[in-house]
Amino acid sequence: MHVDVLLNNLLNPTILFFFLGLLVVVIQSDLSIPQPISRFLSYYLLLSIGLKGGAELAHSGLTPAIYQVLGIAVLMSILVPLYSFFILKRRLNIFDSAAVAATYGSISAVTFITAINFLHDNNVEYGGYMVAAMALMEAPAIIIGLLLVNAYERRQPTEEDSDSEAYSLRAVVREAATNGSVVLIMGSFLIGLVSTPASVEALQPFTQDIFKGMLAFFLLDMGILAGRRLNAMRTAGWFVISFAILVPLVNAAIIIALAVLFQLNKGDALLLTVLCASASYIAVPAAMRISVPRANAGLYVPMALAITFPFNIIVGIPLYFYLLNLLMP
Amino acid sequence: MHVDVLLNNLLNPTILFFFLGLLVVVIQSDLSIPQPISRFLSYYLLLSIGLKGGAELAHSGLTPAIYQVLGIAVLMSILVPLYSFFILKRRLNIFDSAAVAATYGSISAVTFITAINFLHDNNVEYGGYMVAAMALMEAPAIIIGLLLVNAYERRQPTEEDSDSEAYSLRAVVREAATNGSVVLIMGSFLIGLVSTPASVEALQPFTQDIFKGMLAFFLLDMGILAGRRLNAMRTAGWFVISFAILVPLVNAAIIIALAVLFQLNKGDALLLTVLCASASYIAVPAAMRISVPRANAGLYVPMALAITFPFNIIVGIPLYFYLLNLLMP
Amino acid sequence: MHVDVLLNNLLNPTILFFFLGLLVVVIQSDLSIPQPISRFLSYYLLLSIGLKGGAELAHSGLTPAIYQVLGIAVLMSILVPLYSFFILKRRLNIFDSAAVAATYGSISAVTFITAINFLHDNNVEYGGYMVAAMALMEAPAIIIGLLLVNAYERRQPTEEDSDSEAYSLRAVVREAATNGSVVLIMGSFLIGLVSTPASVEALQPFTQDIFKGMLAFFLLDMGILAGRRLNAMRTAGWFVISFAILVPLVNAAIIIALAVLFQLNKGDALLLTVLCASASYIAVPAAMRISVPRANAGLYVPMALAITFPFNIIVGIPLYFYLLNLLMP
Amino acid sequence: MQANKKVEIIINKLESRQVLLLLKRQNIRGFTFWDGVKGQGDRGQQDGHGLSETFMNTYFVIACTEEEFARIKEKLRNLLREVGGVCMVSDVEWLLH
Amino acid sequence: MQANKKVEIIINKLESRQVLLLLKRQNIRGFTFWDGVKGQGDRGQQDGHGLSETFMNTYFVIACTEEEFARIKEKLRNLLREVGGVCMVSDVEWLLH
Amino acid sequence: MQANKKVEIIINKLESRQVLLLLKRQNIRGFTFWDGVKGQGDRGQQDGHGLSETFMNTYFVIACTEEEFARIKEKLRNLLREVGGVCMVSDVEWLLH
Ligand SMILES: Nc1ncnc2c1ncn2[C@@H]1O[C@H](COP(=O)(O)O)[C@@H](O)[C@H]1O
Ligand SMILES: Nc1ncnc2c1ncn2[C@@H]1O[C@H](COP(=O)(O)O)[C@@H](O)[C@H]1O
Ligand SMILES: Nc1ncnc2c1ncn2[C@@H]1O[C@H](COP(=O)(O)O)[C@@H](O)[C@H]1O
Ligand code: NA
Ligand code: NA
Ligand code: NA
Repeated sequence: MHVDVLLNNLLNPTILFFFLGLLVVVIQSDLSIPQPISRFLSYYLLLSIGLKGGAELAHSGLTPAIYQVLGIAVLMSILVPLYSFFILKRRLNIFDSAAVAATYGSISAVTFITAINFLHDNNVEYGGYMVAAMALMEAPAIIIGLLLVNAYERRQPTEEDSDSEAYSLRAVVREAATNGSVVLIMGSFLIGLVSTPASVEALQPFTQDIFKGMLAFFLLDMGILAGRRLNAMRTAGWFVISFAILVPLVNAAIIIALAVLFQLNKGDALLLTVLCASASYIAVPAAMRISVPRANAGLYVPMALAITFPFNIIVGIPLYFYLLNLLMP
Repeated sequence: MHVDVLLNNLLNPTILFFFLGLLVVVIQSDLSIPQPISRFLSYYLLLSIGLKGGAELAHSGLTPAIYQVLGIAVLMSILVPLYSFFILKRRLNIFDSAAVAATYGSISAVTFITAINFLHDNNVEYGGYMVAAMALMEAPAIIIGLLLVNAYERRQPTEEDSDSEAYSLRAVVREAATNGSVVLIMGSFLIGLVSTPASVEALQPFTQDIFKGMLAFFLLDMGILAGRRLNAMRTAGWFVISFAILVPLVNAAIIIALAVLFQLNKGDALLLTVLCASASYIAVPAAMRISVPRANAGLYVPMALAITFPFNIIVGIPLYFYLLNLLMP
Repeated sequence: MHVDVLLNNLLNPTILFFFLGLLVVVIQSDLSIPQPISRFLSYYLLLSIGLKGGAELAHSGLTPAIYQVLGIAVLMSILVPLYSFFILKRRLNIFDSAAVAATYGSISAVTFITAINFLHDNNVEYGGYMVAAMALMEAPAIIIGLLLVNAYERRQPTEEDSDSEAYSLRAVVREAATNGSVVLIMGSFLIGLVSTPASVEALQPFTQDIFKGMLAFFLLDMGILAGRRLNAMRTAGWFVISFAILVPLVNAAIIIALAVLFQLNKGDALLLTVLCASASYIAVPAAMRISVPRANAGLYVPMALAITFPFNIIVGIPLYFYLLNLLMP
Repeated sequence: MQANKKVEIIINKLESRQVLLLLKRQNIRGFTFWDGVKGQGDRGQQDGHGLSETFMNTYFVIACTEEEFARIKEKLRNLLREVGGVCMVSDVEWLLH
Repeated sequence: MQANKKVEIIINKLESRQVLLLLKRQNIRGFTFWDGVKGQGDRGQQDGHGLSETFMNTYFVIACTEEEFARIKEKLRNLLREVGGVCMVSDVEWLLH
Repeated sequence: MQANKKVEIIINKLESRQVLLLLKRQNIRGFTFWDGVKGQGDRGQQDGHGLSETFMNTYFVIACTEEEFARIKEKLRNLLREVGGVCMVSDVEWLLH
């Protein structure tokens, strides 16, 4: 079955469009999705997933199991950047270590959405509250990252700081919490939660029927983006490349173990695994550029976008699913 | 029932996305819909509504009642700017008075579309020719506005005018009649009118099925825009703010009275009310910047977009509908 | 029946939106589709058509008849630029002659897609491999065009050429083969070919249901583009204008004759006719600007976009279809 | 290299049509411009947002001879006086080719 | 025509907010800027791609008096030192209107 | 502040790749550019419309030393001669940071 799941994933047009995007870069084609379209597609996906999650939670209601999942989610988004930082610090400077740690502690919404699509293809249920779990996991790692920099690199506040928002914890928390992706998915989630079921259903031709197609189109774009960033990884050493694959695997293993321990629902378990295994290339870079400008965005963005993201959607998701199936009867 | 209709409107995701847009601005999130996407969404809505209106008129045919509605529409779009101007002139300069008068005499297509969506949610029929009414109401107010400026502020034509199109009535009429929104909705209307029913129906998955979703997405954007313009209103006095709420109410009251008098169809009556109560923030600013450049766009655009528009889609539409239901059995 | 087919085509909203686009330019309306949206719509159409073609070929399998069609396609894309060049050379300089020849030897994907839509409206089947035929016809003409320039205008390679990619056959072949449109439609075609039928079907609400609507919207944009380029044709002589109508007719006649001779399937025959009769305004200009910069893009783009394209979608497609019906019982 | 004037004009997008007209009438045949420009000036903030082009600027760059600039100077001044915007003039050298 | 300084700043889009803040605090009321700017500098390539604004620049053009420039000069230098970017200063003449 | 040359190049978008290549080969490591630029010149109007990038320009701004400019000058001239476009050079002061 192992190979089957992986192969099935590979023969899915959604994933194949991602490969097409990579190919576009390899053959240096001039195909490129205009930035406003990328934004439109990503906003569409966040809105659709958020709305669906909220509507489902309205339907199912809050249960103790939900708090458990949310608790694990937040805990992991605090622990992952901490342990990552101390691994990274051996090879990278403090700024880069903190930024990469925040990157891997936080999550990738696109990976999450791809995993939801995967569950859908495999007819596995998941809880709408997983959207909330996703949103909750975005910010803590960013804050941890900043605290680590401040702890290790105490800077003298100077007179000029009055003009600069940098290094202020308040600014960073605000940046993390008001990040567009978070606001859109959480806003849509709340809208789904309070709206009448009939009115949410009336949006389904937009939010659900064309969803897979929009995702396929978007993954084409993600393939191009990942391909372009991959070029930046050519000069990176084996350390960062192995980090970008091994740490997600370790995080996934931890969550799979916890899922078995706490008897999580299989769909939720996969999504939680994917969240922990994923790395942020939207919210974190935006926050880090402002809070830790001395960290090298040319390092942490490609790690997340060009290595961890493809690894997760191509190999990771089916692999984690296979393991969960193996361990959770 | 009053509160029910209002509440139902408030719990509609479409309207909630508008609130989410306002929230985005309040919390200073970086979420922002790229301008090409705003344009795409608004063009999509105009095209869909135009096409549907035309196809429905082709189906129903022209009746005397239609001329009645169109007559009222045009008449109001001439009277409203006239009486508004004389109210405004007490507090504002001639240029601003004329521009604001034109703004409130003209209409907002997005408010109109939101009202159509409201009728749809409440299973109320309306005539396809209302699209024509909308298009007819766009230009007259702009022309009146310009005539008022010319009447009160006779300027000496100078030699340099050869290079400038400003202040020329011909230029303004052309500007008003060739405004993109008008051309698109009227063009689509005519296409809907002459096309074979089967061929219009073949477009429905695009023009109708995903309509509500696209509208919701667009209202998110409108919320952001309105929120941003709202900041500009902070320094505006109580005069303009009350004008922006009271004049729409007065206009609505007049139309509701006329609707009862002429026994209009309820759906048509609501749409006509909404058109008169709405204020333009697309066509009029574009025309005014060119024809009355000395008017302050930072005044009339926020009034229409940040006060009257939200007022109408949140409170106005359900309120007018409630009143119409009360008065037209 | 002749007039019927033509009229039916003219009363199709898709074609009427093209006319609306032309009208927009004539009345100098400010309606304009932002460039990212044009790109999005064209990419959407290519992706959808490619995917469908691939899935259909996967279903039908390869047959000898397919090789026949592909053979004719490639042959024509070599012959057309050759004979066109020698006609053009009588009036135009070498550079322009070669560029125009390449333009008419290559194909227009949008015309092709419009023809597919036409077949769909008339319930005529066609083979999915026609997408491959289209892709195969893109490049040869570009290469022929460049070879012709090199043959007639042997240039001395200079030292500075090291910084310039111009005039190199390798660069041009790469440019032609990696052109975004080709890569996207061929990539989607291959994805359609290898994906599981169920997974392709899951994309249909996006790739098929809203297809006609997206095409209508896109043709509105094409109308605007064609209208704008038409202005550039005002100064062009009767020679280029008649070339832009007659050469497509001649090419169509040749293919219709071959189709009767080889007993091609009627749908395939129409598409092949349309491909040969169409002229490129995306891939060829991009390649020519780089390979033959001295050719005047203000000549060959308007010819293809403002004359041949409208001619084909308004008159050509129904005409070729009428003739095929007449000659192939 | 040849000495030239570089004229930069920042004006509301809606009025860019009038600048183009002026250049055409004065027979200035080389110019460059781009849209999507934001800014702030006497007429408030142009933030680039909205469905119309009311709050957007266009940026023009025109390299021309002293004589050509003299030709458009007064016309330009009149236009800017009426509709707002700014114009900056500086010296550049033109790389002949 | 009036002699003026033209200040051009190229800075990461994410930091454009800070430049705007600085201008506001120093009471510089006229400026122009646009996004979607790409480039390369000490901090690597900004290619304009991606879903965040991490790899994009903003271009600022500020026409101001010598005195106004003096007011922002040091603040600007501090900002650029911290977050990167470049600033170029030249002389222009301002077409009065 | 340090005296520098400011080189501005306006060229068809399709050829921007060649400018980037030239800068890379000549080891010019700081530059800025943006797309979506329209204009008019000897090769007609570039109106920014269309599905290809045939009718669009790219604007380059390069701050460099006199010596660096000398290095690219002739190469640039050759490129512009072949494919069109313009290049303007002026003096700026670079705000050191
Ligand atoms: N001092 C300045 N420096 C740079 N740009 C300016 C300046 N003043 C005005 N602008 C630009 O010119 C536009 C129109 O100016 P105004 O008509 O004064 O509002 C503004 O939106 C700015 O983009
Ligand atoms: N010498 C230069 N000339 C023009 N633009 C430059 C130069 N150096 C840097 N830039 C621009 O400034 C941005 C930030 O520079 P940096 O902080 O040095 O990476 C770059 O992405 C370029 O767009
Ligand atoms: N005198 C000029 N001033 C400003 N921009 C120019 C000038 N001449 C040409 N350009 C720009 O350079 C581009 C290419 O010029 P050309 O190759 O002469 O057609 C044009 O599309 C304009 O954007
Ligand atoms: Na993670
Ligand atoms: Na009104
Ligand atoms: Na052809």
